[in-house]
Formats: sequence, structure tokens, C-alpha cells
Amino acid sequence: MELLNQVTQFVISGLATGSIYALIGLSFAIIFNSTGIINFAQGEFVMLGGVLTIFSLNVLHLPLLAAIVVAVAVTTIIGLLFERLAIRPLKNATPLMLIIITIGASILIRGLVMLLWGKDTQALPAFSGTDPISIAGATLLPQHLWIFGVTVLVIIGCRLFFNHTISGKAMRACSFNRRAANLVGISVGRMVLFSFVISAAVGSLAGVIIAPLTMTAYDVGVMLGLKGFCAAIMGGMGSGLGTVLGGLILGTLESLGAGLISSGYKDAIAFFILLLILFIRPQGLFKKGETERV
Amino acid sequence: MKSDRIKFLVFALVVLLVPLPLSGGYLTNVLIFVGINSVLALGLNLLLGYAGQISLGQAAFFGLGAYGSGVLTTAYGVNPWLAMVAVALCVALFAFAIGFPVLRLKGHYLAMATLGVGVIVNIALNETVELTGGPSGLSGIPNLTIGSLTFDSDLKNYYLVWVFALGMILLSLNLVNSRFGRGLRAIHDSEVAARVMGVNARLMKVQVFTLSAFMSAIMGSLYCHVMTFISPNSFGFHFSVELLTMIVIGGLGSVYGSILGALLLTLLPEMLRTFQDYDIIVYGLLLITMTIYLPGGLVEGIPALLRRLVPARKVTEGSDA
Amino acid sequence: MLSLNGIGKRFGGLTALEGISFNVGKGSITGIIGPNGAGKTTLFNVATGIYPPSSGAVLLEGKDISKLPPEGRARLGLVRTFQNIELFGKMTVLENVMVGLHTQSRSGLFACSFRMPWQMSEERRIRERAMELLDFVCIPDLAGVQAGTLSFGKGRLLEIARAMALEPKILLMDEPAAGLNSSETAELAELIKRIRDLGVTVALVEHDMDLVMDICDQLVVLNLGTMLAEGTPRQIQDNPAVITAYLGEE
Amino acid sequence: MKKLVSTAFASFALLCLSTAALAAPPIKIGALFAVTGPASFLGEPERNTAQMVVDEINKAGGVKGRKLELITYDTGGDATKAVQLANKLVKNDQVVAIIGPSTTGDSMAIIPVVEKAQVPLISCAAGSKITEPVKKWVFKTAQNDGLAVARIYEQLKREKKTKVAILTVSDGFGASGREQLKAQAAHYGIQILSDDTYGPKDTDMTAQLAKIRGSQAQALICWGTNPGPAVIARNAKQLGLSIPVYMSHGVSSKKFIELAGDAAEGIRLPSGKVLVADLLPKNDKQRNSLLAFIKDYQNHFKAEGDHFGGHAWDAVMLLKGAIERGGDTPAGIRNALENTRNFPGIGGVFSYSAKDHAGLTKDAFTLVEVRKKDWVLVK
Repeated sequence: MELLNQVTQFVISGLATGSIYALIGLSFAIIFNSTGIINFAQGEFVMLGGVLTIFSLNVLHLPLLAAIVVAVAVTTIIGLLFERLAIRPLKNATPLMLIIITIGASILIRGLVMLLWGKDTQALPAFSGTDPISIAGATLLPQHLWIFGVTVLVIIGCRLFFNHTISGKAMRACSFNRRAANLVGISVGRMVLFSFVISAAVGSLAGVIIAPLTMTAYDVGVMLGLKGFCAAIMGGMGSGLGTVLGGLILGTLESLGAGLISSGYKDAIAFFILLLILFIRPQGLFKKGETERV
Repeated sequence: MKSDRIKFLVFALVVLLVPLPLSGGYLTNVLIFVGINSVLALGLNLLLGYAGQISLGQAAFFGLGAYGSGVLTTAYGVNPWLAMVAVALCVALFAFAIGFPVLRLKGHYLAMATLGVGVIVNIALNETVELTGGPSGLSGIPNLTIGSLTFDSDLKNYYLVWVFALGMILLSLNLVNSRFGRGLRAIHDSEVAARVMGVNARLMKVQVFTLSAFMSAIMGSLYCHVMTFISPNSFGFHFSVELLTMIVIGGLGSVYGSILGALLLTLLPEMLRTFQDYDIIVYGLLLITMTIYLPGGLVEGIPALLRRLVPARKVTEGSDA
Repeated sequence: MLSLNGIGKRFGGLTALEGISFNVGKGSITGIIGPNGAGKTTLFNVATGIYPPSSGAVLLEGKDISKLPPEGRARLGLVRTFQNIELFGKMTVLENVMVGLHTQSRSGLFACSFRMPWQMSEERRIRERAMELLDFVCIPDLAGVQAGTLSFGKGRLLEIARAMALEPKILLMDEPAAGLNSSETAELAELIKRIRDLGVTVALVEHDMDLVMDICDQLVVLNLGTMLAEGTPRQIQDNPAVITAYLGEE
Repeated sequence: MKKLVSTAFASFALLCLSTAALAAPPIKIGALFAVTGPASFLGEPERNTAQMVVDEINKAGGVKGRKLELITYDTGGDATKAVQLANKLVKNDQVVAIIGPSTTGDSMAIIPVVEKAQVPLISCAAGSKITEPVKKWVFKTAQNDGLAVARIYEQLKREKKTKVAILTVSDGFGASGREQLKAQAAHYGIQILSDDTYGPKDTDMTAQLAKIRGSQAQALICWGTNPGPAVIARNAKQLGLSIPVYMSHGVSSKKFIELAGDAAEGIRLPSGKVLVADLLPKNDKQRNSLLAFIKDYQNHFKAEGDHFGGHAWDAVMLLKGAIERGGDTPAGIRNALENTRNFPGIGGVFSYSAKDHAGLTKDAFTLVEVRKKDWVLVK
């Protein structure tokens, strides 16, 4: 009975952590889907969301909602600048160059934040208190519900955007075939910019809503980014349910691994699963295989 | 062919003579690590610059080499030279085994998989406390000895490390200018075309991956005997990225570029002394600007710059006359 | 020489090829023609092992090679060129051909890094052979030039030299005349005939009908992933189904 | 007239003296701190404090009329860099002594360098193996982890609690704590029921805590530095974990209370006295040092001095005393350091000896508890 209780808690905690990964994974997938770029600086967008909110709240003394809006807006602008200054100037970029550039950008952003706001960890007050909520013998915090809620909203938003707006459809067209998209009059450059902007916004939003739980500092982005990327790969880099399921599975496995096997090897378990998926099903857990065209 | 030989001989001569005016000072110590980093960067460059396969987990092989030698010599009293060879072979075998599934992946997926291998190895070094001493590190590793000669001073270690480094540099130079090197570069340019030409791309990628792991492991062993203390955070993701930065700055696909990059980045903290906390930003900026404006690295950039300057001067001289 | 038996290829739900069967006779020049999207390049990709076939088998000299990877087929003498010239742009012209000689040499990782004597002599042999091949396609003067800087026409010649380096039994050429001007095309026709005279079987996908009619002994016509006709150039020219496919229904 | 001459003479003599003092070359002290990287929470206050103390000493006329010059380098918490920089301090800068590094790993890495160069090192890291066994040239100011563990176990024994769960961070600090917790348990008759770890960057520890909740443990001891323990405090509150929670001295600063919020209430931890300086009795030996340090730090950095900064304060002040007594040669300083007795510092009252280069007893720690967002002494 006690074991059952524990496992319930492991699963619930895992789902809560997993939805964080899912949200970050979604922001990875948005850029990947329209550009084929894996943005290694994605974690820094998440970090910026949290750090900027705290800055607006504590230093500018804005109310919480305004602080969040400022944080997301500023991060979005940084995403835009990043694309303009670091991605756009590259002609005929190879994946290799893009990996190196985005790694460089992540180091740069982290360094700047460290210099501007110091190295201390900071906490954001929870949006709706910290009284635990009991579900089937396990407990959750109200902040977890915020995370679930925002994740669902972001998925719905992505769906609507990609399936029902001109820009969204254009971005999808770019992901299928850039040359063809260009031929039918879609400005591929603009779509790449768009995807960075949207992804920065989603990433920073994730950063904001998780900050009350995980706290934030200049270096939180690295691990969160990696985990988000794992989630996205498990879901086959789709910007929909696959990535969310990937995130939830990753979170749950991690939590079960920490609770039942070994807490020290928790991350190793997560990366081991990532490797297995890459080896066996590189197209993700939920997608059908496709042949690469030459 | 001939000029390549002469270039290497000049380089080797410089390497062997450099410590003399330094008289065992602090710089000698830094240059030991330049030697180690040069070979690590070179290993990564063979993989990334020549064969076009990225690895963000190079530090793992370096760490396995260091810990393998460290543990075998301290806990089991194995002869350090024997340990070095045995460990390097084991690490190479490990790389060979994981190479087949890992190198089937391309681009971002390959980057992520190698990163994953790096993270897992680092966690393993941290968690196997009984063996490795865990996060607090492993101390009391003996210096290397040959007969009655103990490598316990900076000068001796300098020659120890650089003799190994020069050997590996020479072998790498031979390799890249041979049938094998041509195959690697062909894979880099167009894997499909290379395979249609009968190049066994899959095997060659794994072979060069194994070679770079072997080189890293040897350097890891040397590192542990030079330092006599090792801890897992020297072998993390951060260091893999530092190696990547070295070859991007020095020059992808250039043996000497790897060495130039290692030299600059190992001395960089020295040059950035006035910046203190800013060096992390300089790293980031260097990675971005070099990739955008000088994708060939400094080994290509400096001659190009000189070429641009020299005719310019001729023109001005001409106008003066 | 090369037999395709009931080749089919699907991408997801899309059928690109279905039921393709024909033989390429030893020592012949066979042309594969068809309108855009007929599946010609896909057929080449299946034949050379870049795509696995969804159904059917590829036979080389009677031996089933369907399971072999591209490099394995190359070793057996099945070699191809690409529509968009796939040169190794960052290597010199000579080095490109030397890569083509990969299968003619054996030195591995160890021999190369330690410069074993036999590796050195092998290297010399490869270099000489590569120069001969450049002579064969009449571009020996470009040996030291970086391949990425070549004009399209010279690039095509280099690609052929590189393919010939593998000492192919059969050479598959994907639109060799694409992007060439008329004098270059004429030279190409001569070159292909010289290749055939060396005893190499040639199969080519081509749009340039004049070229095809001039050099081919046998033609295969594809349309919408299926085989429309097979025969000599004369027979094909008179085939009503082919005319319809090319010109559309009146 | 006579008077005038003598005054002039006197002032001239004074002038000569002071110029002589100015002209004397400064005494060079090296410092290595992990100002950047994961251990920057240690390195930054340490560097700030060390520079501050040296400035204060120089303002007050230096040591025996000579100024101190502090040469600080950032190791980034990287052992390789630490070794290079230690070499630089010894060979290029020719310092007479080195303070720092901040982490046990960096300290262990540079010990061979200073032993060989015969330059005294006063480490600011906590790992007990730095000075056990005793190395001739190596001293330390940070309290051994073992002392903190002993303090907690003593309290548990007093409360007759014998079953504990431990949860430690998987870095150098946590590993060293874990080692001590396991080694000393038997001595205090304590049984460790569950032994878990978490990663320094983990954001959710409910899995480990749920497991602990299901065990028979009567107390939880958690060993880590911010932000992990704050996450654990919050997760423990979320899970309604009812057993008392003990943290390590790694989080003995206001920052922890700020991060953990309400969840910090009731948590206990061993701490250096700097945290509760104003609560100490008037006759406490360390009181004056503590109040001076806190005041100076507040003036310079508009922030609360913590015990990490205290390690550097102790190191510089111990060095100052040693130079005063033993002169400005490395060997003289080393000998004087070893003979330091009853020096009241921030971390405790230091008494080094030939057999003990750590210099502190478990009195260096007091047990404090969080009440109403502030610290109170546990009686």
C-alpha cells in the first residue's frame, strides 16, 4: 500500500516535471519545424523568462502580470536579434555551423545575464499560493496546475496558428520544402525570423511559469534546455501532442528512476533513454518512418 | 610533400626549443596543457574538421583515460605505462562499440547523442564513489617514471607531453594526406557520393571516432600523471565545448589549426586577465563571429588577411614612387 | 549485365515506381527516358542502393545485390554519376579522382598514419593512375585546381573520370548532358562512346533526345513510375504510347 | 629657535620614515577563488572579502609598515586552471603565501604545487582531506564537514532519534558531507535508513522525498548548497513531510530563507557564528571579529557577509598575524601559522599545531533554526 502511494507520487511528480520539459520541447520544435535548426540556446530563452520577470518584479516594482509581459516581450526581442545577428548573416549554413553558433549564443547570453544580474539563485513567488493539493494520495502544488494549463494553451495555440493562419501554413510549407516555399512566394527568411520570435516567446513563457517552482539563475537554462530537447526528440520533433507525450514520459521515467532505482543516476537514465530512441527510432516514438530524400 | 615534412620539422624544433628561454617558469607549465589540449583538439578535428562528424562528448574519452590510469595506478598499483596502454585500448574499444549506432546519426541528432554519451560518462565518474572518489576527486596519482627518471618537474613533463603530442601530430599529418584522409574529406563533402565511390563511410567514420577516442585517452593518462589529482568536473560538457571552440578558432580541417586553437584558448585566460569575469562572454562572441566571418579559422584567416594587406602596401609604395 | 526485376518503390503513401523490369545488355549503351517525374532518378537511386527497393530485386551479372549498400555495389563494378554533379568541392581535381581509386587501393588507418612502405608505393601508383584518367577525359591541366571552382562542363568530365577510376563494369549516368552547351554535349557523346569501347556497359538517364538517339543502342521509357516501352531508338520513336506520353493527348 | 629646529628635525625624520615605509615593496599574497562557474557562490564573497580586508589593512598602515598586495585569479572551479594559476602565483608573481581555493577539488589539485614550491597555502574549502593527513605547507580556514555532522548527530542523540535519512547533492560538497555522515553514524548510534542523492541543477526532489516519507526515518539530513536545499524544503512542505529536517552549513545564509520562503520554517542547520553574531553572549571570543566583519562587509558591498566570505577573512587575518610574527618569507610565515593559538576568527577560534592544520573544534558550529524568517539558536 505504501509502495503504491509512493508510486502514485512518483508518477504525479514526474508528470508535473514532464510538463515543464514538454513546454520547453515545444519551443525547440517550433524552430526546428520551420528551419531545421536545433537551437542550443533555447534553454537560455527559458532562463531569460524567469530572470527578467524577477528583475521587473523586484527592481522595476511592476505588478506580476506586467512583469511577465515585460519578460516575455524582452526575450522575444532577444530572440529576434539573435536570428538577425547570428543566424541571418550565415550563407549556406551547414548544421555544423548552426550548432556551433547556437552554442556560442547560449554561452554569450548566459555570460551577459551573469554580469548584469549576478550569480545568485532567485525565487519568484508562486502565482496562487503554495498550499498543496491532494490527488489520490499524492500531492501537487497550485503552480503545477498553472504549468499544465499553460502547456495545454500553448498546444492549442500552436495548432490554431499552424493550421489556420496564413503565416502558420507558410511556416509549415518552409519545413517541408524551402525551395518550393520560396518559389510560391513565401519569404523563407521572414518565416525563419518568425519561428525564432515565437519560439523565444514560448520558451520565456515556460521560464516564467516554472520559476516559482524551480527558482532561477543565470545557469538554469543548460539542463532545462537539454531535457526539453530530449522531450522533443522522443516526440519526433513535432510541435504537437508527440512532444508533450515525450516530455511527460521523460519526466515520469526520471521520477520513477530516482524513486525506485537510483537518484544519482536519474539523469543518466534520461540520457540513456534518449540514446536508445535515437538508435532505434530516430523519427521519435509516435511518428511513422519516412525515407530521407537525396 | 617535401614542404610538409620541412614544416613539421620546423614546428618540432620550435616546440623542443621553446622551454629553454623560459627556464622552467610558469609558462612552461601552461605549455604542458597546451600540448595536451592540442592533441585533444586534433582528435576532435580529425572527426569534425575532416570527416564532418560532430562530437560534443570528447571530454568523456579524455576523462575515461584519466580516470582509468588514475584508478589503476593508485588503487591497484598497476605500472603506469602498462595502465596507459591498456586504458587507451579499452577506451578505443568502447568508442568503436558505440561508434556504430552513434555515427549512423547525422547533424543535430549526432550532436545530441554524443552529448548524451558525455553526460552519462560524467555521471558515472561522479557516482562510482568507491572507485573514483566521486565528485571530490582522486588524489595521490604518481608521476610517470622511466628507470630512475621521474617526471616531476614542469620541464620534464613538458618534454614528456610534447614528445607524445609531436608523435600524434606527425601520424595525423600522414593520415590526412593519405588514402584514408581523402576518404574522410570525401565523406565530409558528400557522404552519398563518397559511398557511391566505394568509400566505406560507415566504417571509416567509426574508425576515426575510435582514433580520436584513443588519442584523447592517452592524453587523459598523461594529464592524470602530470596533475596527480583529477576530478570529474574537468571532463564535463563545458570542456567538450571548449575543445570545439579551439578547433573552430584555429581552423576546422587543419592539423596546425587545432594546435593554434589549443594554444590560443589555453593562453586566453592569460590574455583576458584584464577582463576577469568577462571571458565567458568573449568565448561566446568568438564562437559566433568566427563561424560567421571566418569559417576556416585563423589558419585560413591570417594568411588571407596578409594577402590582402601585402598587395595593398605595394600599391601605396607604387603611388609614392 | 544489370537486370531489374519488378522494382517497386513507395515513399510513405506515394508510389514512385512500380513493376519496373528490364535488362541492360553487356557492352551496350542503354538510355532511360521519360517525362519529368517519371521516376528515372529514383530508379537510379534504387539500382545503386541509395534507396532500398520496396519490392523486386536488382541483379548484377546474375547475382542479387539488392541487400548491398552503395559502397558494396561500387566494389562489384556498379558505379554512377549524379544529375547535380556531386564532386568533393573542397578537394583538388586530382584528389577527387584519387577518391575514385579508393576501391583500387587497400591502405588502412594504420598503414596511412605510419607511412608504411607499401602504402607509399600504393600512393604513387594511385597518383599516376589518376593522372591517366584525367588525360582520358582531357583535363590533365586542371589537376591542382579545387574542384568546387570548376565550370559545370569540366565538373561533369571530372565526375566521369572519377567514376571511371572505379573500373566499373557498368556506369549509370544521371542526365550527363544537363547544363552542357552543344559543343560540350558533342564532346560528351564522344566520351561516352569511348567509354563503351573500353568494354564498359553504360546506362543513362537523359532528356536530350538528340544525344539519346545518337548514342543509345537500346531505350527504356518510363512514365508515372511504370514502364511504358522498351526497344531500339527507332522502335521507340514510332511507339504511339510514347508519343502520347511526351506530347499529351491530342 | 631651538624648538623650531627640533620640530623641523622631527618632522623631517618622520617624513623619512614614512617614505621608507612607502618605498618598501609590498608583500605579495596570492589568492585563487572560483569567482565564476558552479562554485561562484563561494568564490565571489571570498574574493570580495579578501580584497576588502587587504584594503582595510593597508589603510591602517599595512603590516609592520609594509603594504600587502593581493593578486587574485579566478579558477572557475576548474582543477586544471587552478594548477596553472597556482604555478603562476608561485613562479611569476612570487607570492609569499596563497589563500583559497574555494573548492576542495581545486585545493587538492594545487597541493602538490605548493608543497613542491614550499609556499604556505590557506585553503578556504571544507573537505577534511585537505589537511588530513597533515601536509607541511597546507592549512585551512573553512570548518571541516565532519564538525558540522558531529553537531547535528549530537543534537539527534540528545533527542533520542536514531534513524535518519540522508539526501546529498552529487558534487564535491555533498559527497564530502555524505562520506562524513556515513562515517560518523555508528559513533553516535545512528542508523542511516536511506541514502539518496540529487543533482546540483535538479528542480524537483519529490521522488526522493516520497521515498523517505515512506521510510521509518525520524529525521532528514540534507547536504547541499543553494538552490537544491530550498527546493527540498519546498518539496518537503508539499509532501507534508512531518519529520524534522536538518540542512548543512552550506545554506547558512539569508538567501536560503529567501528562496525557501515559508517552507524554511522549522528547518535546523549547523552554522558558523556569523549568522547569529548579534545573539551571541557578550563574552564570546569571536564576537568582536564577527561584528567587525559584518560591519565592513555591509559598508563595502551593501550585502550581508556570510561565512564563505568569513573563510577569506580568516585566511587574510591569520596570514597578517603570521607575517607580523614570522616575517615575510614563506618558511617564516608557515612556522608562525603553525604556532597560531586561540585566534578568534569568523569560522571559529583557530589553534593550529604540527598535528592539526584545520585548527577548529566543533564549537565552531552552533545549531540554528529558522523561525519567522530569521535564525534563532537551538538550545
